[in-house]
Amino acid sequence: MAQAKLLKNDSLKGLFAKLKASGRRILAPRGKPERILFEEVSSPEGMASKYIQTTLSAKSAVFPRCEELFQYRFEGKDVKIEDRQLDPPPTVIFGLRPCDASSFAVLNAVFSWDYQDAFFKSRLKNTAVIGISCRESDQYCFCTSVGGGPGDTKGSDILLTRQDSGDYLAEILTAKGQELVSLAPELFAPAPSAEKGKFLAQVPAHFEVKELSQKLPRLFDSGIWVEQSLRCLGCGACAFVCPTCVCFDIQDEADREAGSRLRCWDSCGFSLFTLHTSGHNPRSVQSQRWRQRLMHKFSYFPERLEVLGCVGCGRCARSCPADMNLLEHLQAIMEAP
Amino acid sequence: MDQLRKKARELLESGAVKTVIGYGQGSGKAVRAVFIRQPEQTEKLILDERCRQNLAVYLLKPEVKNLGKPAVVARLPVLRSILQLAAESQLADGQMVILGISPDGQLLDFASLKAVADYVSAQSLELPPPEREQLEQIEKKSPAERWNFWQEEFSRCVKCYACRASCPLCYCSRCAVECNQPQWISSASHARGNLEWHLVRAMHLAGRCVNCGDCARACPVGIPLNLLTRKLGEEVFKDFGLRAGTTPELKYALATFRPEDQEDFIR
Amino acid sequence: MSRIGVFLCHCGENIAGTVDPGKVVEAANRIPGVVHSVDYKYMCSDPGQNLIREAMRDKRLTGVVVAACSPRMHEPTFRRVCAESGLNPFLCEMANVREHCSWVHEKSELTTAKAIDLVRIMVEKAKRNRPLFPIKVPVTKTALVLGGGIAGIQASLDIANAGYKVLLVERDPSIGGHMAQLSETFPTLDCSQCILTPRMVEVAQHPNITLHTYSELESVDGFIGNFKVKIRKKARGIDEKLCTGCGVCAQKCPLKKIPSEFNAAMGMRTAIYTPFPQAVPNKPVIDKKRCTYYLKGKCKACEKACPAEAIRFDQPDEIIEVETGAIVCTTGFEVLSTEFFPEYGYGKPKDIITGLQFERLASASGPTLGAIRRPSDGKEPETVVFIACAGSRDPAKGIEYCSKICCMYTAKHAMLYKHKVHQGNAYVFYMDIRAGGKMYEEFVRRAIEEDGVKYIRGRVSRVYEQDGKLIVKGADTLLGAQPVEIEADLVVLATAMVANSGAEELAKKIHVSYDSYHFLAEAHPKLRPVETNTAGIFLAGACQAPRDIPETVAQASAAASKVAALFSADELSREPVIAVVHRTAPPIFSICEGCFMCEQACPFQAIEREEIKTRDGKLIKVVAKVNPGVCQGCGTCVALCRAKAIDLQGFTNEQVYAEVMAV
Amino acid sequence: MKLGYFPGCSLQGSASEFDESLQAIAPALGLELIEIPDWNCCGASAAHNLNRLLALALPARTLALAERTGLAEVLVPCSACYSRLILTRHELDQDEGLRRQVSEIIGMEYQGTARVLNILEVMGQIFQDGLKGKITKPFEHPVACYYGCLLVRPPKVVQFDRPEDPRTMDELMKKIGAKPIDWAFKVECCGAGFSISRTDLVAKLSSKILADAQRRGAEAIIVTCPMCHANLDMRQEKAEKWAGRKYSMPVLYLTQAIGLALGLPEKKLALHQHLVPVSFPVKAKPAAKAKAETAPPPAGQSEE
Amino acid sequence: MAEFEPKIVAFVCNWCTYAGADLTGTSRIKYAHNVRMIRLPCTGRIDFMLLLKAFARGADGVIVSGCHPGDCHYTAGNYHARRRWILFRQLLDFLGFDIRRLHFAWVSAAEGAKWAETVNSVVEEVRRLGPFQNYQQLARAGIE
Repeated sequence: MAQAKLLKNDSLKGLFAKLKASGRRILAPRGKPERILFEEVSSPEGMASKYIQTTLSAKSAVFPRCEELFQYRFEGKDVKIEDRQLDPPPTVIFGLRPCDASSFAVLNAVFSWDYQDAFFKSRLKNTAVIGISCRESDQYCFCTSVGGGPGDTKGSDILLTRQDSGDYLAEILTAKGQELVSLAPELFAPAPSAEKGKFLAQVPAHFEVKELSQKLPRLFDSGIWVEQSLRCLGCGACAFVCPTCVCFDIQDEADREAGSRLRCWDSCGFSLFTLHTSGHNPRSVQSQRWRQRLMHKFSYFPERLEVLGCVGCGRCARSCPADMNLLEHLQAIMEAP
Repeated sequence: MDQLRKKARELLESGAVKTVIGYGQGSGKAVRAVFIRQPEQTEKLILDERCRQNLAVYLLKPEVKNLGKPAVVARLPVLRSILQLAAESQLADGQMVILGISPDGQLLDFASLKAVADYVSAQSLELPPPEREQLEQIEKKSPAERWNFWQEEFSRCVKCYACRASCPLCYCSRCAVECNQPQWISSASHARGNLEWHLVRAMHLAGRCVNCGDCARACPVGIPLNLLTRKLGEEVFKDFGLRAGTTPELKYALATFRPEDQEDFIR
Repeated sequence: MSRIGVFLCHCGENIAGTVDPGKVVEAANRIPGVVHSVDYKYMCSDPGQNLIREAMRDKRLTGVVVAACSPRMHEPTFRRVCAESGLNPFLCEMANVREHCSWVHEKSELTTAKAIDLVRIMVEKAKRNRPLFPIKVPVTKTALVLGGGIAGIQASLDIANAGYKVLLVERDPSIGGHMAQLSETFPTLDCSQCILTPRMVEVAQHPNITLHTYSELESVDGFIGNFKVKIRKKARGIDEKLCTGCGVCAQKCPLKKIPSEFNAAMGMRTAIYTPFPQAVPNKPVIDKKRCTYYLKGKCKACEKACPAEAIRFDQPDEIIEVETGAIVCTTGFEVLSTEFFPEYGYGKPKDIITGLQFERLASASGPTLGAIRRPSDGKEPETVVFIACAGSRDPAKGIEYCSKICCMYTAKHAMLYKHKVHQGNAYVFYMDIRAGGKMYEEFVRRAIEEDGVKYIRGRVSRVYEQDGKLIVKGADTLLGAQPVEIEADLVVLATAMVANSGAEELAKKIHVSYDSYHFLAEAHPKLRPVETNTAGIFLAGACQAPRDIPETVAQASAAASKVAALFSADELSREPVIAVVHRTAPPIFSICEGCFMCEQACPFQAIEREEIKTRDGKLIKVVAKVNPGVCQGCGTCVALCRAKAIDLQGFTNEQVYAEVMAV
Repeated sequence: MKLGYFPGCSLQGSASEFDESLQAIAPALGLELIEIPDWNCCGASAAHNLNRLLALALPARTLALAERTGLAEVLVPCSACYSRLILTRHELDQDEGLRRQVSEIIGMEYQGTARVLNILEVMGQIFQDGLKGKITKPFEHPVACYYGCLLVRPPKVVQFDRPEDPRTMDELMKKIGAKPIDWAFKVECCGAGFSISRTDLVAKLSSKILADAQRRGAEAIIVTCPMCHANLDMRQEKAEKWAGRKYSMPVLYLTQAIGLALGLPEKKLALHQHLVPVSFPVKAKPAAKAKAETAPPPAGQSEE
Repeated sequence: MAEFEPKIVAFVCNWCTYAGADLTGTSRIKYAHNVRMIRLPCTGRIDFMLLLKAFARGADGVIVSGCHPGDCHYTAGNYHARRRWILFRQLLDFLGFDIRRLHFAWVSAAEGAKWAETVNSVVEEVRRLGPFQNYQQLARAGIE
């Protein structure tokens, strides 16, 4: 069903305008080199261009970092709950890298595993993705090792590949993509001479992920975890920049008249994450938490959800204050006895 | 660099220390903290302009303590952090060997924390002009502009607590933000939660922060939150004549007072 | 789930006058956790208290909130009611809807709403109260009495007679205070020496009383029952044990012309002197600022003359450390000197003297052996003008209060003068005569009617010297503000009674607050006049406000009874409002990180270090620990602790947080 | 020393000798007086009895003019003017609204920067270092320094010397060789404004002052206020009649006494304008003091 | 529109200002309704986070008052508090808080009138400043 079209660079402005007109919210990457984030835009001006990857993923579009589940009101001695109607704004995420695009599938695997998370699903349904394939990559990228690739179409509704001319090869991949195109068909010309492979970054594959998943359980009690995590400071940066981390914590914030129940991101990197009321903490030291992070993404996820918990975007390595390079550590695990 | 490596090797070979905490090659052009335990690995130690991270944060980490007595590479900020930790009874003489590095890269030897204190006090601890300029830039703004500036910055905070984790002086096992009876600071990363967190963090570091800048470097979304602790550090010096990390004895601004402290706002 | 009872008091009309009780009770009932809410006209009365007892029994209350007056007033009352009915007293809170609401706002919806808010704040606090039990603290059964005037003497004797040890500390070389300086005392005109000296001797000989004269308080630490006191025993220059008090040294001392403090500069004394003949202890003291030996290293006449070789020039000051359980402050007063009055010549004219100086002239043991003589030329004055309210009741001079005793001693002075100089003229310029004590008014009438003292109702605007006479310019307001001019030989100013010059410094040492005139502040003017806000420290006499001898003695006995009550029990139970450091089960043991900043901040050094070890003695961590006996419950450490590892019982973080949230 | 100078109406009228003597001694003392251009009457005692705003506006206008011409300090010799100016400055300092209101009335901005000095303060500063050299003819007479009631009151506002027993003028007199006597009427009222309406009162009050000065051996009374001079000098005759005794007590302005000490001729100091001739008993031994009391009345003085 | 009635929270020390407020009561001095007082043993006990909670709870202005320096019943509580407020105020100002909403005072047990005057003047000033929008808008901001 994928159709190849040509989208001129300067027709992006028109496309954005049409999307805006259709009542859709547009999120696109903006900001200075060391901090590029997805922000709501109405036109392509000011959109970041020369960057490998955004600092934070677009996860917050579908799984916000602080989401209100419902509100409640105290009337004297009893409580009245007011549910939220779920009408998330239709959104188009423009400029998503293929690895991020594929991350939505991982999130969806969790949020519709046994319990169908209405909040997540309603947001995902209203979200369309116009991805841009990667022309460059850096030492932290390893999407090819985990089933992805610089031009991978998984998760994108339309995947653009920038040609040397500045125009884009637009692959219309899904019905949603088709729907977007139908908003401004005149902007999508046939693209006989547009190519793709030539413009993609070269991301060498470093390890065989299946092998990794099998090997990890054997290393549970290995000393490699302490060795690797000596310099880890135990913050939550890797979890919160990661497109596929799904853990959250429920908080109630109330005063005497009313309150609301909030779902907020949480990270297994914190000691508080596993602290029992009794004071016992099954994962009391950082090496155990580091092990948990890798086991969860590369062993438990595939084992339970048949999907890998990592898309190889490399953000955790880029943002880590202690330079915990995930790729390097995974390779070390592969070589470990 | 060679002086350091030679000293590190001697310490390891003589068994005086079990591990040397220093800087080594990281991914790409970056440097990272390394924990050398074998004498021959001391070749990995690097010492150049990129070596900024405050290694004092590792002196309190359980796993590093389990490695045995450490030696730690320490430029001026790290030295001051060690002194402040000693003042707050978290470190004591003899628990570690301090490999002091002078501003021009020479290896300094310190017999005791007192010696470190004398060395530090001899240094000019005034804020370098560019750092003072950063503060003035914000102070010049009107209150409304300052409020918007900080609201804009804090709106990006995801409460990952990298700022807390990277700071050697944030060693509380149960941080105030984790206290939910009562919930002093809301743990959600909405606007109020973020403001309260950064306000409490700054106040808890007032008169203790040595202005090493690691918290700002650690923040994944680049919030300049070291300006908050730097501003309070300057206020503590201006109003109370105290500077953090200059002595192993406790001289905490908020735990002491002078009857003649000046103020102009109490009726 | 907490079961709180809310009890709203009408306080007659004080609360009900501006707050709608019905609305408050009804609103209180709707607060989650409140199971009982009633109001009554006088909650502190017996029927009111019974209401609480019954409610506690019937509704099995776990907490009580009484919305009435200030907790500073009736918290003890209602907490006792709860204790009697088996509820821990610290589960009872008071909402101040009177002083902070009904009395300060007009009757309106807003006032009732505010009362409801105040009740809700206290309900939220009460819900988070925990039962607390008084802390038992040992009591050192020794009392420290500061000041050896009549107040100090009386207090010391009463405490000693109750069987407890007393340490009496007096700044001057002898006890006796200002009373010893008086000639006769109103209203009975019995001579002060005759009624005071026996008491002074009794103090000196009382087995339970240790007397330290020529000594000052150096510092006070600790708290009620456990004061650690340092006394500086100033070097007298003589060895008290050897000295027999024969007085030869004073006779031989070449310096005869030093104005005697005891005689208020009406007489002279030597460099080595005993202040007055009946001094207790009757041991001399060397005035280091005037003695030639100390100034130029020569003379030593007294050393040569002393039969008992008791002179010790190089005697050092001595610091005595002692533990006391209570402190009674009887430091007395001073009178304004004549320099204070520009309109009376800035103290230059010699024949304008103060009441105290007149006392010394009139005193049989005084420099003139009781004869009224003019300090300038020693002649007997034919006309004496007494000026009442000199400095007192004068806002322009910053002294607004009435000094209470001047009317009485002025009448006495006039009477004494007329007794000694029958044909002399005595005028008294007065504003109002205040003679409220027993036999006081009769005494003043006698001065006027029998002794012919001429009272002129009006103030004196100026007094100046002219040809050896003192021209007194005043007005007689009873004759239509007629200007009056009297040529007097002697003018006696009944100057204002003011606090001791060292009062402020002393108050700071013993942590007692004082008013703008530096008189020490009592805990409550009507209900607790002899106590202070600092537990274990009591007041008596003129250090608290101008006072005559009968009242001073009464207060001294009152303070003594308070001390006796405090010492009656071996252990003192103290309010359990103290700080406590977090403790929990292993593996955490405590969230305190051992930074010990609380230790540095604590004004009472109440925080100690505790080592937590495993069973086999391996040190796990060193954490802070609060000494319950020392902690006063100020809470500075609680606000300072970053990890929130220390909390204050009675004002826990959770409670105060809840209060803020209930606003 | 450069000062603004506000003579006031009396120094231009009935008390011209105060002004003349001041101008005479000024150059010798290195004192440069710049008269405030277009100064107006200070309202003296009449104004503040009738209308508060008028009483404030008049002095305020003069001070505003001084500020405009850049005069930081203004010398006001006459005690009455000094009292009005310093009270106005004080009140307008306390009340911003009033200051703006008065500024509107006088049509000029009154900031309140100019400081008001009286003759004693200025002479005190000049004589700080004694000016020993300048005193050619020391004024060796016992004198009674009479401050009058306005120079030192109200103490909270004026804050000058001791309100009941001032000493500045006494110190000054010592410095020009005079011997100030210690007497009790330094700040007693001379009858002030009643000079015309109730001369009987003035006679009584002035007489008391003159009597005390004479009893203590003073050979002259030194004043700084035209009103005091008028009552003590012009009404001395009435005072003598009231008391039934002779005073013939010369009354000199401070500036005239200083002038004499500086050796300036009497004419230049306008001593001739006084009603009581300025003459002193011939120099004799101290015993002369008693004689001074019964000195024969100088010629030309009619005996009533 | 009815005049804006600011909500003021006051943290007061039990020995001086609370007693001072009692005196205001016994002397029947009337003052504005808007203040709600919270009694604490000493100003030393007042944690800066309490002030944040008060603002978060909707206070438009906060008063902190205790014993004059030197009069503290616990000798030093107010000295510690003063240092804390000097720094806290600097930080709030640096963050762009409107520090005119935060008032500090020393009110002794004898200054009943001063308490009433302090409350009235703070209420007037905060009334002029209007509701504390900056902080109240925070309550909902950042929640999806």
